[in-house]
Amino acid sequence: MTTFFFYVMVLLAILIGAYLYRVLQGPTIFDRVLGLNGISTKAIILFIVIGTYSERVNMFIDISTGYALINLVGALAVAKYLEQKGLP
Amino acid sequence: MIFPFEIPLLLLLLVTAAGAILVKDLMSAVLLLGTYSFFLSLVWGWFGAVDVAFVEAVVGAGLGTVLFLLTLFGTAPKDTRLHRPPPSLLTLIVFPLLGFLLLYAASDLPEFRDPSSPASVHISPTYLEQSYQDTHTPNVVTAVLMDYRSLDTMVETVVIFAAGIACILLLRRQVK
Amino acid sequence: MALFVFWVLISASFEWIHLGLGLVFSFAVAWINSGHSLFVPKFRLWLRILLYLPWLFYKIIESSLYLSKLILHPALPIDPQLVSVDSKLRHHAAVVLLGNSITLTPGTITVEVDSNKLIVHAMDKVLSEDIESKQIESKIADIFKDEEPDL
Amino acid sequence: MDILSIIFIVAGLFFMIVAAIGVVRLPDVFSRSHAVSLTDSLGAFLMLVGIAFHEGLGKNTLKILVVLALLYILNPVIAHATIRAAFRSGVKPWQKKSS
Repeated sequence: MTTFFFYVMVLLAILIGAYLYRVLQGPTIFDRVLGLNGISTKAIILFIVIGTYSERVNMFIDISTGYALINLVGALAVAKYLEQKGLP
Repeated sequence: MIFPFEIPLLLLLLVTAAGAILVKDLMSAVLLLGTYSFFLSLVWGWFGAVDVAFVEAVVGAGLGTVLFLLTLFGTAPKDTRLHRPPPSLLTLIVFPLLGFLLLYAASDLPEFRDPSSPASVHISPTYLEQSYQDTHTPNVVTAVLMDYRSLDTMVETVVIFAAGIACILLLRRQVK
Repeated sequence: MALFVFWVLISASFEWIHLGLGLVFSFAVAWINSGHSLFVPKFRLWLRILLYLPWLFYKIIESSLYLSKLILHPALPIDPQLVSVDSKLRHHAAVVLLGNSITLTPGTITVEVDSNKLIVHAMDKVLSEDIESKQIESKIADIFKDEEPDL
Repeated sequence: MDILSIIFIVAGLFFMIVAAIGVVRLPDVFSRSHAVSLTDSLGAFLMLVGIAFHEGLGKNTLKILVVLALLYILNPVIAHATIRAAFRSGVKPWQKKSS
């Protein structure tokens, strides 16, 4: 079971790479914001999987809760900025 | 634990940092810095330093991004595109040399997770065994930070407080 | 109140000192922010929303499978289009629930909301017809059928 | 119990892989956001439920469910905000070339 979780972690890291490609490459700024959103969702899940892997979920789950909330604040700030400023 | 998981995370970190330096647009650089903080927080989490990871996520990814955006919002630059001059010859020589020196120095350090290194022979066990009796704090990191090094932490807090007051004094609006 | 439940859930410790602190702080935060709360749901409404969630989940699975098929298809046969929907819902909360459900369902996303008119971006003909057939909307109208209209 | 959780996690991973392929392949912001919402809604749900099965009943499972509910409430808000910003600042949706 532990090795299974380890492979899940490596696979998630590779998937984050795909999103990172979109963040780096994205033609418009909104692509980058979307990629950031996807990365943070992945990071939340990756945190919980790391916690399960090291059998200390109770510590890691608090961070992932915080992550979800912070992600909301950041993305809303970016969206509001872009809505008022228009495309750079 | 044969394959170290930190290697893909570090690769992602390197790619993000290089992207944040090389990207042509100020907004995108801000977003890439946020991504960088996410990855750094993942690395801390993987090493087991959960509170550091939490601080990194809150300050780096959340607060840092919002503050950068507020700065962009307040200064309202006409053109957020960046123009970089090509690096000078001195930079190209000095920085690889510095990196090489640092790596050379790091090769002298004891192996990571080595049970017989000086740090894990007598410092860490002492803290681990005695911190609860000394301070009655369940978390060792908190015990070190708040009890053994409490004066240090207090003065750090004073410095940050002074910086905050200075920022408020500089940025406040004059009410007529 | 809801904040207090949230506190208990995230701290997950049931000692008296934690419960007391949580109670004080959640009421303080709720009292500071009380100007914003427009909509206080009643118990029967919560029950109906809970009963609505499994159906929404079924919709999510159905359209997820469809969207996965679209993405994995080698020729990428997508036909994105903007659809404008006039809903008959008469509540802010109902429109919010409708927009959230549409966005949560893969393949369709709410682009713009103007009181009760929504612009929806759909990935395909099939998905946009799914929006126009107004299944989700009639379900939500059913949920909110005996509330006071406020829109 | 372990087999059940493995099944759930593998299904979640499948949806995440599909979403990553979609994020790389699709042509514009609007359709890419669909792929991201695919991960958010179904991939995260399946993986977190799988991990919850692995944990068994207890405080941790409760907290995992709290994270799941947070994801379900917050992610549509984020996607909608981003897409509305894109729409209002005048990004044209990609259209299929009319033959």
